[in-house]
Amino acid sequence: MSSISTPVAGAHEPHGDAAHGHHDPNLQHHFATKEQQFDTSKIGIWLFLATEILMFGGLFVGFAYMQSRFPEAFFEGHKHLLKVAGTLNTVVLLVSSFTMVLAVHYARTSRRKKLIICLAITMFCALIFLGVKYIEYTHEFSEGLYPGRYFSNPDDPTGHEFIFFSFYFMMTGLHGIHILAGLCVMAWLLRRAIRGDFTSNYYTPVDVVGLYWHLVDIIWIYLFPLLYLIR
Amino acid sequence: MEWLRSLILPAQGSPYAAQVDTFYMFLVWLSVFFFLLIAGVAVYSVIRFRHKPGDVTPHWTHNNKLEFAWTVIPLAILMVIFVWGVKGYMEAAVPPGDAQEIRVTAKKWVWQFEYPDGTRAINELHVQVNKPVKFVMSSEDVIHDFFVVDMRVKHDILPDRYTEIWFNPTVVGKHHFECAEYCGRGHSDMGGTLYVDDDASYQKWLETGGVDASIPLDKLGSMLYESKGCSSCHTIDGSPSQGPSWKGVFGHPVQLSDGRTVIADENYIRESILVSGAKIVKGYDNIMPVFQGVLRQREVDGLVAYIKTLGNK
Amino acid sequence: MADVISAPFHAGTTPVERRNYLTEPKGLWSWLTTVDHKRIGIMYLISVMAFFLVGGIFALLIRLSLFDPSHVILGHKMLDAETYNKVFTMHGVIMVFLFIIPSIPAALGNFVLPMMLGAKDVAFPRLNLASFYIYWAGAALAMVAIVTGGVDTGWTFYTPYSTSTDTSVAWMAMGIFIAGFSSIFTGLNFIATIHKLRAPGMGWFDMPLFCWGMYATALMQVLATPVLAITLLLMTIERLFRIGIFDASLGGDPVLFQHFFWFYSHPAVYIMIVPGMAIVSEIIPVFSRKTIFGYRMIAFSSIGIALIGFLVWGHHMFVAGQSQTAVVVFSFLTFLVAIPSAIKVWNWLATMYHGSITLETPMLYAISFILLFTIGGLTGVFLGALSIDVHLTDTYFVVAHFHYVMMGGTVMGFLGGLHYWWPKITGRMYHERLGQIAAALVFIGFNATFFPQFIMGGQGMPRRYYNYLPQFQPMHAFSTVGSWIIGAGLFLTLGYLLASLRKPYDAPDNPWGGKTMEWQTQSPPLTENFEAQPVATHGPYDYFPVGTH
Amino acid sequence: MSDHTTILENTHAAAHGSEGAHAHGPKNPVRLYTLILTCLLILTGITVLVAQFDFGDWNVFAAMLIATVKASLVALFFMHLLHDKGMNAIILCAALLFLGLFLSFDFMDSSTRLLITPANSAAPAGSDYNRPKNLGVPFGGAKNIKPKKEAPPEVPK
Repeated sequence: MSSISTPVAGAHEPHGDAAHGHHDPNLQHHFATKEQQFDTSKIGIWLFLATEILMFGGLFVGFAYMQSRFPEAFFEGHKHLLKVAGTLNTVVLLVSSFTMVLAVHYARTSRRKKLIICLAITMFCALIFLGVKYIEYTHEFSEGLYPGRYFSNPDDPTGHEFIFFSFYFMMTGLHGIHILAGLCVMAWLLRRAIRGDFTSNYYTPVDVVGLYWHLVDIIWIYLFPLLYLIR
Repeated sequence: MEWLRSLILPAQGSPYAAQVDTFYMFLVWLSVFFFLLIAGVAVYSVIRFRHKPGDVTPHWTHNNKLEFAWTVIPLAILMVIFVWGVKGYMEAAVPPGDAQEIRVTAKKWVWQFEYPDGTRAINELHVQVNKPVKFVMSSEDVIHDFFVVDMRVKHDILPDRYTEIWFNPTVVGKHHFECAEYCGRGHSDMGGTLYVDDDASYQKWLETGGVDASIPLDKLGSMLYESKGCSSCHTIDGSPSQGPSWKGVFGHPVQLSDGRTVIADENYIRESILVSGAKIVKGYDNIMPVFQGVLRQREVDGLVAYIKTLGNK
Repeated sequence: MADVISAPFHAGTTPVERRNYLTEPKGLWSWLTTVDHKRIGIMYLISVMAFFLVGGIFALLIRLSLFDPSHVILGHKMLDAETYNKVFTMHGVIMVFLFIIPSIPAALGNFVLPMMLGAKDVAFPRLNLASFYIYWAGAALAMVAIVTGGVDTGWTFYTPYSTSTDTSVAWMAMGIFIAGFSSIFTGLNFIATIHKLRAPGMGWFDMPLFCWGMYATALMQVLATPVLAITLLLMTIERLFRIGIFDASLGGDPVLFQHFFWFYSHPAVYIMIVPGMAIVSEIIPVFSRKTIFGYRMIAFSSIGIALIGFLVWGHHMFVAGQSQTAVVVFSFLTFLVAIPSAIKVWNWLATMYHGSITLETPMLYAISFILLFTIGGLTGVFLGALSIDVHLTDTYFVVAHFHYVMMGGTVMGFLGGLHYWWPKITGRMYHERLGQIAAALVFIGFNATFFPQFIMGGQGMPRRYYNYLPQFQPMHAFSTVGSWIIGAGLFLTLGYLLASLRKPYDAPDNPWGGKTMEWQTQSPPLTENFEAQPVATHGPYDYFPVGTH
Repeated sequence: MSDHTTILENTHAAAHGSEGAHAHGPKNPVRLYTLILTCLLILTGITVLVAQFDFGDWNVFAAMLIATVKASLVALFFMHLLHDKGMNAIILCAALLFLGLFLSFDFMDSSTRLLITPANSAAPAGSDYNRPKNLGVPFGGAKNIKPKKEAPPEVPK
């Protein structure tokens, strides 16, 4: 007789901790299988990336809106930027994305040493990126190109260059914070990688951080032409 | 159904207001119908199908025809409402070519109106009956909103941009207008009176400013204190506000922001009203509007006389 | 259990003292560091109730001050204009961001959603706990803003007022900015949980409708809240640095701020109301003892609201200086979003029809929801119709409309859900008769408070007015008296709910005869929810005797 | 009862394999990733090159097109979307869709606004958007917020 209350899975193989979870420290108690846990983490990080896209998206919308109002000011403003530095940083970030995806690959294939090397290179690239950014900011500050009310450029022919620089600092600043956050998380990954935590059996953190890092790269892929190149 | 309309809606000041009201009342009755339908079914079910021991309820999971009906019928009704609404909105949005233009400038928390002949008025608006009138509006600080209740029109007033509304006043008499976009401390006091005048009194108002010459000067001043917006920044009981209080000012020394001290005599008061920025009292910002060209000679005299009475107390 | 539907209170097993999530592990520290979704839900519940109380006190103050245009009550001057502006701002901010948005998803949803799915926990338990602390970090900053002088912008933070007023706007904006991330993380967690942690045998269309509502809500939380974050950030930076995006005098556009703000805040009103609908979709079939009618339509309408709800934000800006083209397009889309809400109401009614209805407190709140939400929805049609909206926008009509939806809808749903799941959460039954009396008081008081505001709004009483024309005095006074009745009902509720906690466990496992999985475990549940992994063998609303269909 | 339990949408009863078991990646990923990196670097070069020429209105379009190609390469290969579960791609597309709606509705508004000017005030000179540079200033006194570097307000009449 079918009971109205839901029966427990008496006839079934017990799932989760009873079967093997107790013995696997990497399987959390509320998941039945590693694959379920892995897929859940992937959905989680992709949802997080969606929120990142919409948050940066707000800045992009604001940028587009103000650019359409003051195209000359944005054009004049972008001339002050160091194009070489921007291009260099683009290359650096693309390379770091490449080493990151290799790190994921080596984690998945349990090659610890190569994983460590790739993570280290990625972090090194992130540091270069921040260093170049520092040089750029110093250059802009030395010309009085501060955001908002602190902007001073007596030669501004348009009167609205300060809006371009406000967006420049907000967008690259928020992006820079993301690079910094990525750097911190990768330091944590590196520590765990050295400890030997990641194998083909468990490499979720590497994969998840990798996805985050690629999104940060994608955002720069758009920032670079918008800020440095657009005429 | 006029009794219900007059109960829940304000007076109608224009043909457009009557159109809006017809639409409004249609929606009221439509809502009453649907509310009674829904509440009726709910109450009927609660009474008729109250739980009894041994009840067996039917296993109805869905009915596509029913779902279709109660999706499509409301949608059709809503589309009618949408089109009706757009029609009215378009009418209100496009002023007729012959509309007289009045410039509206809003500022915390006063209204200023400027007529084509250069006449200016504060918090008091005179229009000619049966002559469409268009308002081109802008703000000097934050967002305000010009809301003329009896005309059923309203539009936000933005800084550094013009917006417009229009109406065709057909009912002679007094109407109310107010600010409908939150703008700070004085928001709820930012209202005024719209006078719809017949042709003769409109012309007379343009010439005289509508001031009755028989009113004594100090009485006139106390009326202007309220009607011209002085009261939103100046108190008459000595308490500080946006501007200095008027109590006990007249005949006494006033310290200015540039360090000088002057005696508040007739000339000082007069200058402070007409060219407000000339001498700023210490501790206050230069935020007062210039009233040169806004107030008539007798009105300035009235205000000076009124301040004089407050100073002597 | 018998096939014949049994009356409530007699279903289920006799409760005994047994181990449960409330008592083990013990100690405050074990609560503060818990990753158990039930405990986090309870901590959220206590927090949102506290803010409900604070926001409610602000509301009573507003109403008291408006009792008479002189603002003098019994010889005491109530609020002055500046304080009044701060009080209504803080009422709005606290109610919206710290009470309503987390109320159903983060408090009740956290508690029951995993159990309804037959899961042991949400997908990311530690993120869940983090979201709770982020919520409190945001709330703490909001408190700092209140202590350092309050905020007087209204909860909408319209520029340039918010960028020029000298109140604590930056603190408040940062508080909401941070609290927004707690909302994002809750939504993220729920989506992942619903996707991956359903019990074996539970397909998408075997889920309880509450889960569909939570899913739709979570979609909006994840996709809209980041834009609120960037909006408040931009507004704060504009305030501090004058970057020129929203400030007209610098070349910016205040209307753009409103686009940014409402891109979040319109979906946000659905973030608030869809969970209320989700609870009603649970309560109605249980207390009608009848299969839900139109399961798929209700489920799809939740998703439909979530998607179309993103496209209608411009209807908050019909007179704000948008182009006429945008106004007409937004008006059209607004009428489309009315349809899914209507579909839900019809299906609830069809579920009640030919049911076997009892009127316990949760059902009273659910019926209140249907009636009040219907009024809220129908008056929404007024506001969607362009020429009428021009007259009604920024008046008390709007105030009444959104209180009918937010309080008449969401808060009724919240209170209904709170009573519905109270036995499961605490293991105790509350005093049923007092519950019914309180529900009646809240219903009567609510209508007394807000119905007059429709009439005042139609007559041209603008919102956010400290002083008002004498002609509105009787209706304002009536409204104020209504607010006292609501207050009485809610304090009564607080009283008997707290009193029930003093009793030993007396709630049966399934007091209402619900068919969803949270009722198939003990009250209060075990830390791991179920003794063993449950399997879904029937739909969530199968109220038919087995074998008769 | 058992007929329901066969509908296992979830992975509860699926193979309890390792995480790597389900990854259907390319045969030789390192070579593929190197190829993608090369493409990305070449595209970066192209975008810098293209920016040297003026295509008028097509400047933004060209730059954004190249950026989108680059972003797609990163998403499809570096972020594994090509071989991943469809759900993750749906999440990404949803985010982009709503961002696109946000952008397009804002521009629908700003691009269709009518320019309103008072009859007694000159049309705003040299403004490329719907914002008059001077407002006639009927009120005197200090303005709280002065427009930046703009002509002094001109008093009508």
